[in-house]
Amino acid sequence: MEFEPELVGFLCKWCSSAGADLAGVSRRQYPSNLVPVTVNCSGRVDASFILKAFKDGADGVLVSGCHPGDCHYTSGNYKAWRRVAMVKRALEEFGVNPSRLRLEWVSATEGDKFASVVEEFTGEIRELGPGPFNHD
Amino acid sequence: MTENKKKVAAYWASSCGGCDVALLGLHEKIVDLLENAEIVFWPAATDFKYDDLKGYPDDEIDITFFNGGIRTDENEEIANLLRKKSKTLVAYGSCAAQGGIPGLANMSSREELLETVYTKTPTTHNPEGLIPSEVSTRDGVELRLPGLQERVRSLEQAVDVDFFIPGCPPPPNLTQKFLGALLEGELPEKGSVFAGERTVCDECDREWKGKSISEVRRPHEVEIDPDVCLLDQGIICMGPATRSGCGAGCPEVNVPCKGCFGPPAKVDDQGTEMLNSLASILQVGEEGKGLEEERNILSGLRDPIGSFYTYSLPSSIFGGRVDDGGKDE
Amino acid sequence: MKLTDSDQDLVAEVEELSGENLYACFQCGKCSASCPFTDEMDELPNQLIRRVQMGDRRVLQSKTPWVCASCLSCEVECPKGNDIPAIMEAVREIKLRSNVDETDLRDLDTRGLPEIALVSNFRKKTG
Amino acid sequence: MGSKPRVGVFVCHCGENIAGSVDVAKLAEEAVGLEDVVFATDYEYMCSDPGQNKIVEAVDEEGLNGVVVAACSPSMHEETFRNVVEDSGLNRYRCEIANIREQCSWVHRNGGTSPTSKALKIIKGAVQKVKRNIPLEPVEMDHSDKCLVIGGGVSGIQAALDVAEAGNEVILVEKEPTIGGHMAQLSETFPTLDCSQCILTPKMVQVSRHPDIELMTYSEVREVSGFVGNYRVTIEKKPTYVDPDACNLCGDCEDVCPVEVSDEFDEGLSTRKAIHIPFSQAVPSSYTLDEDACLGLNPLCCTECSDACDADAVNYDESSQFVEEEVGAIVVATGYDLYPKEEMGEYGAGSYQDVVDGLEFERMLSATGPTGGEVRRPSDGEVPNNVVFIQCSGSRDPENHNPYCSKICCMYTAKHAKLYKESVPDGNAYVFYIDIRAGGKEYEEFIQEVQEEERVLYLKGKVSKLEEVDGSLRVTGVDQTIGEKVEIDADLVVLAQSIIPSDRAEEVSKQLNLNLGPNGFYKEAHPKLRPVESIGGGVFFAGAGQAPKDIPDSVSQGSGAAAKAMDLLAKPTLSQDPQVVEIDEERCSGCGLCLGQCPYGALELNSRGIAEVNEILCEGCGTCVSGCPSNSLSLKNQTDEQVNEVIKAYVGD
Repeated sequence: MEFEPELVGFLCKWCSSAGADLAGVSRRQYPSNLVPVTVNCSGRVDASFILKAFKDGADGVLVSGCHPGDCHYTSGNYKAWRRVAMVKRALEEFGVNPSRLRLEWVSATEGDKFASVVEEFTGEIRELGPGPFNHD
Repeated sequence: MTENKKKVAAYWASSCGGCDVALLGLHEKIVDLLENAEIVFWPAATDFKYDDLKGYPDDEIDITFFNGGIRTDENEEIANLLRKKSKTLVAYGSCAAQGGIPGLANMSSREELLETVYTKTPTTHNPEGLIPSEVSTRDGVELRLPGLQERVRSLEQAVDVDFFIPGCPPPPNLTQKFLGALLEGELPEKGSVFAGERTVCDECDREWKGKSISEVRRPHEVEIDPDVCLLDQGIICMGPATRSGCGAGCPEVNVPCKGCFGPPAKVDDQGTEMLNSLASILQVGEEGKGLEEERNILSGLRDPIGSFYTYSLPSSIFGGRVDDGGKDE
Repeated sequence: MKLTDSDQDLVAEVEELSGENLYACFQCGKCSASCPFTDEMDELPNQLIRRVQMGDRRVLQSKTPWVCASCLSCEVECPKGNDIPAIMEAVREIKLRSNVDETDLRDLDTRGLPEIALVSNFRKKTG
Repeated sequence: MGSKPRVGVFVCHCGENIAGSVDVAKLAEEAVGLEDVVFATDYEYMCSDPGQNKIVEAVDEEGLNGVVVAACSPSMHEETFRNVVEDSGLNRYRCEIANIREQCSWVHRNGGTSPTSKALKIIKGAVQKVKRNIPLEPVEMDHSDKCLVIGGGVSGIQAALDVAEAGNEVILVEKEPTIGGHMAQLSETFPTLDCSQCILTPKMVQVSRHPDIELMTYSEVREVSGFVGNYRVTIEKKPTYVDPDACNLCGDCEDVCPVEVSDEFDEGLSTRKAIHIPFSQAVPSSYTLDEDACLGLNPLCCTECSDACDADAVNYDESSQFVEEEVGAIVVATGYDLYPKEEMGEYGAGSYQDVVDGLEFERMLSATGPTGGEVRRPSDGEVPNNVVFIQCSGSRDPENHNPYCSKICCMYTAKHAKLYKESVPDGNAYVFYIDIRAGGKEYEEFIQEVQEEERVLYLKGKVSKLEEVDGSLRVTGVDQTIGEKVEIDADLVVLAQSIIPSDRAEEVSKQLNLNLGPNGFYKEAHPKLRPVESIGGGVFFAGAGQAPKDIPDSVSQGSGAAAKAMDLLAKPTLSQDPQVVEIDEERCSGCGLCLGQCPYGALELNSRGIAEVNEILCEGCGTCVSGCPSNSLSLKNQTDEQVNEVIKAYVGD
């Protein structure tokens, strides 16, 4: 059977989760591999959430927030940007392909973009194979 | 020797030996201790054999100070043995408590380690490229070495631990505090850490004045202001993510905290918290304007794992280098 | 071009002859965009108007008014309703009225030439 | 949850919207098998009356203390179901929505892994979250009913009048001796050419007479503490040395005063005495003794003004007073200044007398100005025949000056050119411009009228150089339409200097914890949707301090800021979503790293050196929670534990 990646997506409530909702409203189909965790702001995403998701067996992690300048809380997404950069660096050192972690800006009007991001990410991780703690 | 004397043991597993010295660092207090306690096993200071230990009935030892992490089969065997023979087992020092500096070896595989140590270091003279193995034969005699395990673990990751006294090495006052509680019969609940409940910042007089930092600098690159938080001056100081109890001795003398006391009470991964916080406060210019530069600074940091997980890698979320199940790009 | 030395008489003359307010032009360029003959011109119609606004006498040397066929494309499209062909005509008139005779009949080979061509030639080269 | 969790899961079919691709019966069946789930059911429309009743009944009969509704997006019906849960006697936060429609059934109709298994994961996550939710009540707080307006230009005046008209007390603080701001200096206003003072001074009088407006001129805000609804403000009232109630404006003091200094109201084009009134319609209508210019306030040196004052209004012993006020809302209307022409190296850096800026030219055009409304050049008082207006002077020049468009200069330059031509019909007016930006009501028509009727020559291109040659100003520019350089020997040059924020903006932004944008203008909460609000709330922007603005925009924004302030003040109490940050006082070491991460300034260190959160200011983004290195901060009902358990529910098995 083909490898089906398990993906966790941290979506900010105001932009990206609303964007994911819009994808639904427009019935835009995309793979069901990513399960969304809605958080208030992408700035709420702690580096440890990402590492724990991998530790729990995730093959890829998406962090998605409002576009730069559009954060509902003005600047949380910039923190997310830096934390993701830092975690990517750590992942690399730990021997994990940093492409398993992805940061995207998806606004509430970008349903199609959200779907494309999930589609693309799922494909990419399917290519990469199972994550560091998923050896089954 | 009175009957009431507590039976005390100390053991040294994968560590530098500094913790044993730290026990002696009690100075004259050790005399008080000996009035009330009897040393029944302490390879670094007294001539006991493993067989002596094996001969004790279970729970014979009142208290065992175990320092060092679990690196070899021998470490693990004795840890198990001491666990069985001790009423109370204390993970003593950073290595036993979190894995410590030897734990950084978890960023390499066992084979890489042996190869580096026995063939690659500049001071190694090993023309035949011999690498020790668990079993070898010399002159017809079979020689055995304790097995080197794949990973360094903290004591708790191998056996059940009652108390933790962190530090590299633990400062004498914490050991004394523990001994006092022991002798008074007032030990706290199992799992307690004999150190502060907050972070090093609580004991540090330096002040965080800014809102963010705009660069990361190494201590020698800065003329350090003695009143301002080291982090505020761009120096990576682990203080904010490190348990208090040491009295902030390092930052007090312009040396950034390296995190030897391990994570504070609510944190399970010290390194991740610190790298996360550093990313949170790094800001070049107006927020949102220096994103590319910020990313370059963060991804250009030298040795992030070594900096953030100096003492805690084995007990961190990943525990060390992992095998990406997938293909490399 | 030094504007403080500009020829305000030129401005007044063009306005009088054309009956147009040159300052009504705000240089949108639509006249030039709609003109079918700009390839043959040495400056665009809007540039010619600007030169006249500026009182630049060099405008009298320009080819542009002579290429202008008064097709009225520009006038139809002008957002300010300016009669640009009238301005072109005014420039031509001023040039003609300067009374410079540039045609010597003797140099012309008039055989086989339609009469109207001869008249045109006088009109263009004589003023 | 204090008692053992008893969670009920309610799976909605949403007709075929969910049931069409997700096996809803299976979800309900599997949900009952989850730890702590004691009840699960599925129903066609959970949001319908019978559907809602199922929840109420189950809470009652099964003793539920947590409810998960697996249905559409929380943005659709979270409120609905939380109300239902509240009606059934539980705290509204005992309810969580598992979004299995928009983010599952609608998007996974064909192929891939099963939508049902994804829906189950989402439900598992919601169960993990809801059983860790704590009951919360809205955070309520009293507030002051007063409004502080900082800045008495037209925008601040409008804000103050609107707020006061609504019945709230207003304190209007103005640093100058009179309100009116720059608008009071203007001659006429574009595009209607109303006399500026004629339309402004009645409003100024209205302010001074309004029973609910306390006018504090010659005053500055010195200190602000507190937060939205409850600011404590210290205002310094500088001494004017003249009792405004006693002063009868006879002007005798001014006549005898021996000190003459440059008149700032006339932009230095005239002089005034040390004791002066900025202009005759100033409000409050009273004299001010400029202590810097006065011979020292020393009766031994000079007592001319005091001696001359029959009303005994002059008092040399006055000193600064500090007034403390509590206010609920603050309107910041600190306005603008002109970018100094001294910065314009290419245009003589302020060294040529006959190169003036826009405000100086306004004073020349003003009937009450130094030349009585006649355009006369400063150097020799002659009437200028060739006047060059240079637009974008200091604007749209990221390399050397300011990068932005100052917005109002195209219009006021056209007005200047028109007024000049009206004053000197035979004169020539030249305007150099990059673009004409006339995006306002009847603005473009005005520009065209000026060009056409006043015969002003508009030259497209920026002036590169200005130098004095043979007693006139040689202006070197270009006209891009003909692609040729042009030169003009001008008698007077008017620079449409860039608009910059008033020099008070920086201090005010520090006092109120406001953000400034890259050019020093106040940064609004959202550039499009919240243009008059500050990020932190409770502080509102009016006028050109937020961005360059003309009069109608400044007045509109003044009213807008007033409306926002009134909206806040009208509430009996301020309430806030209670899902805010909480601090573990036993753990926080006061390292301070969180403080700067909060965009709202909701965090500060208390007297014990421990972080404290202001629940009114906290918006609950949780950025600081993730940025706290000791995990001493948590976000109520979105704790680290909750997120980690949701993750486990998704990928751990």
